[in-house]
Amino acid sequence: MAEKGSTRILDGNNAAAQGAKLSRVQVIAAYPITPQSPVTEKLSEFVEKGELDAQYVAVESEHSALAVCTSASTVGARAFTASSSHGLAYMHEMLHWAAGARLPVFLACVNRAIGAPWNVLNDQQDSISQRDTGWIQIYARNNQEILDSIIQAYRIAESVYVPVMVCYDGFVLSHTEMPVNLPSQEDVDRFLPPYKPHTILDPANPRNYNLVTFANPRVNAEGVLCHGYMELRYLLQEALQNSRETIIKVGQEFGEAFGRTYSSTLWANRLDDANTVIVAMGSLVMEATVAADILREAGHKVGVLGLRVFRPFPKADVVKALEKSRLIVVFDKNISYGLEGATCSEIKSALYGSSVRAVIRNFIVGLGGRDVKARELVDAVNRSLLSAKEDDLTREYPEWICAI
Amino acid sequence: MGTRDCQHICAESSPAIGEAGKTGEWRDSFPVIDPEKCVVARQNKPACFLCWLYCPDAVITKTVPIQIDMEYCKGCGICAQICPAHAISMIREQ
Amino acid sequence: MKTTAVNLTEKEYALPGNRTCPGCALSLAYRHILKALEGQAIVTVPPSCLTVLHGMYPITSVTVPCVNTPFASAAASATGLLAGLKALGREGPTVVAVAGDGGTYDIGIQALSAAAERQTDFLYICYDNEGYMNTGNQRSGSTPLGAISGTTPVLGKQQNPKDIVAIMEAHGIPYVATANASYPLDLYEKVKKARAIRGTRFIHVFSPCPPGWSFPFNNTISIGKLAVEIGWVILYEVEDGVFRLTSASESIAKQGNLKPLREYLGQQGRFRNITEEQIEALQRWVNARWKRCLDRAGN
Amino acid sequence: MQDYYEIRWHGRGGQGAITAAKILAQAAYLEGYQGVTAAPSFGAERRGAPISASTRIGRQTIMVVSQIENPNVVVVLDHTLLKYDEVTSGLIRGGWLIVNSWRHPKELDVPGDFNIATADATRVCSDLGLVVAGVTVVNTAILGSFVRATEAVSMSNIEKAIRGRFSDSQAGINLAAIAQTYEMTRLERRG
Repeated sequence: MAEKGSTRILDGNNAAAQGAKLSRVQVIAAYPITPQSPVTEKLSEFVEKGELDAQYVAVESEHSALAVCTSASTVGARAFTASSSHGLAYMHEMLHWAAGARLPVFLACVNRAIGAPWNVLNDQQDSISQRDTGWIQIYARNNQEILDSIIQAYRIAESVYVPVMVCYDGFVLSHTEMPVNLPSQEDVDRFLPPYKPHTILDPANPRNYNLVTFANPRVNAEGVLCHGYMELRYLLQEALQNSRETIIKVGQEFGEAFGRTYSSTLWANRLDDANTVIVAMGSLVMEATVAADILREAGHKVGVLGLRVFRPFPKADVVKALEKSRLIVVFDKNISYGLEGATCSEIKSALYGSSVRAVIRNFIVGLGGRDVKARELVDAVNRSLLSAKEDDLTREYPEWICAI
Repeated sequence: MGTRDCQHICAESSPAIGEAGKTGEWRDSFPVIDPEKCVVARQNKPACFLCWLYCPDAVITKTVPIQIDMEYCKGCGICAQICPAHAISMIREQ
Repeated sequence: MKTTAVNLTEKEYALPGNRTCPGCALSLAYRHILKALEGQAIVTVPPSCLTVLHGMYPITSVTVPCVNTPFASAAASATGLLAGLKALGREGPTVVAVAGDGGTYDIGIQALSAAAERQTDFLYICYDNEGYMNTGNQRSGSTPLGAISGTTPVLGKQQNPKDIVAIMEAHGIPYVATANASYPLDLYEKVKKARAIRGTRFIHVFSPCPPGWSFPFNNTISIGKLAVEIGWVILYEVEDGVFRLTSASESIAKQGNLKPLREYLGQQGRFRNITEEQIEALQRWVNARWKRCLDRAGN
Repeated sequence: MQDYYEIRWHGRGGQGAITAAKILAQAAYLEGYQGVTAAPSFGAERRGAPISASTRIGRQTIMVVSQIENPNVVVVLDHTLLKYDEVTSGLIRGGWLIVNSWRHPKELDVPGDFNIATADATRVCSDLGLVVAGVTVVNTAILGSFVRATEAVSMSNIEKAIRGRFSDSQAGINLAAIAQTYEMTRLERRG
């Protein structure tokens, strides 16, 4: 199906704001932080101009931003927030709360490094640090995916009652303009039905949400055995486990409605005959395809695997995509200190017990806005090709592409 | 049988009396109303009701005569202290 | 018609058999707060003794809808409830945040101040038991000078509490008031009045805590009354900038002098180590505040 | 016309280099290039301090997100910036250095095997009253020199991009500035 709607040249933040607007968000609460601020500015402009019928709450902190969103979501409003870096870290408690309360709020994470020392530029340490909060995490490669993912995110979140975070690289995408197709409001309205909350806030039918919960199950006043804390945690895990199916279904339906299909949790580039696979996330996936092209010209069978969905981690999809690989080179814009890049750990974990017996190399790149050039990725892969031996499947620690 | 039957996807609670159980069991002493002294009992009509007003646990009825729900009365003794007619005494539980 | 114990509604929204300690002033105050709201409220609560009162999943002791929220976020949660209700065209129930002194003076003040600055249309009730009683009595920004607590275990607290009501008044909000669980009808009237006002309304409710302050639980009411008689608690309201003493504080201002502080301190184990110097300092603090209030009231 | 351009803009905070980078991306998209990107130099921007921006133009979707190392074109909004080595750094052989300057390209004394174009955009804009908050805004005017030198986009698509961005009266002045700068641009081919 051909693309519909109109194409404009937008930066990532504007694409995010347009995505929120098209999703008809009803409550917006956000606190400015570089490089996310233009998202909140644009949305407040939409509201003040009357182009978006939403409540815009200019909160005093990120913690409050998400508290506003969770409570608004409990009432039944579609809620939107956006943050970066320290702001996301400051939200940490509320991130857990939103997921634990099973509220389908949305967060645009404009990926930025975290201090100390201060740094406003891009890496993915902020969102990776939040991977265990129970949120679905989707990473966009370009500005079109930012917009498309937001619209899909509300469908996903409101189907499985799990909050969704769409992450995109600060400045590299947030402040870089590129062509973005804007679907029509009518088409989005058809695709995204109104939010139906599972919560009830009505004095005539009083319910109390998220009281202290015992370790063990407890019988309610009617004699029905209700969950203990652990059963509620299981349900959240189950929801994320099962959400893969919803994510793919929503992505397919999005394709049918708008002509851009998101039918996988992954982005695969020239994987069919590749025995060497570059793994990356976010905008780096684009740069990695340039590197793969260079390596192909040099005679290496190189492909790229981009992780679109990081939580739930698509283990089975990853194993299948890496089936033919003999060398996997994972580039991480984050570091789990004392171990390695987070995506590398996830890839290794996914491959455990599979038939894939590939050498895995991990490179930490691009922290704090350090530019990552295709030729550097090429160099790293070339070095890995030289060291790729059966008896040297993995290294204890990753290699850093920096000047130390 | 598991806990799925409750159909909650988050911790959603509904109101009921006695959430903490029979809180009357917490008492070390219990209130006794002397109808000879209680203004409501003596006047045999709605009056005073200060014990009802000040009870933290809403276990005293606003009726003629006044009644105390001993299943849930925690025995704090506020009613005995507040009663202007000194009609309520606290008796130690056996 | 003046509200009395005789004509006050029988309907209860806080049910018997809840989890609070015997003689809990919060439990008493909350009964009357909900009566004044006639149950037509959506409540949001950060962790506190009120969370305990509300019960444990899947049963709650309260017949009003409630959204629990992390410690720092009571006022932000209330803001979200309002924004959600407004977005859905469901304006009607009063949005009420109820937090303790820890959740108000300390960790919650940032969100509260911001919500007030935004003139958020909600009622904020701080019940003040002068410490983190839910976690076993640690000092808060409201704990009095000289009081022993879990984190001032030997010397007692070395500072006076901050005047949260004055802080809230400085936000230029339409209604602030102080109340006291020992004066439930005064509290009831203030909540009822606040319910009808639009914008941010703030009510401070003094709530003696028998285990935390170490006094017999049948003395909750008398301790609360004594707190007014010695001037530690001053009952007043400021409506659109107009200051008015109410209830017992109004009578004391008209008829008599404050009782000496010593009588109040002597009834509570938490002041067992207080020094003469501290008592004098505390008395000076009380006297100065009482004089300010008398001046404002035009006495 | 080439299939792929990497253009780096150098200016001072407030001169509008980023806006120019975006207008060019828009015009190129209208020209039929499917891949365009426009980005500021990342980080804090302060008025008067040297800044850069970039535009990439390609027949296909742009996959490169790293910073430009070897531009085909470098546009300099303020010739005083030529004293910084990074301004011409990496500019490819046969590429274009486009400078807002009253000097002839030969008089600029810039070594290298690239072509040079100059025009006195400041005078044009100052005459037309293109002054915002005390700063003569030359960012759009220099697009005239860009088109003249590179022929990467047509004047009509520059006009469409300008009209899409500015009010009618503002667009008129900007287009007049672009047209005048186009005419007065002096070219020196040496690549």
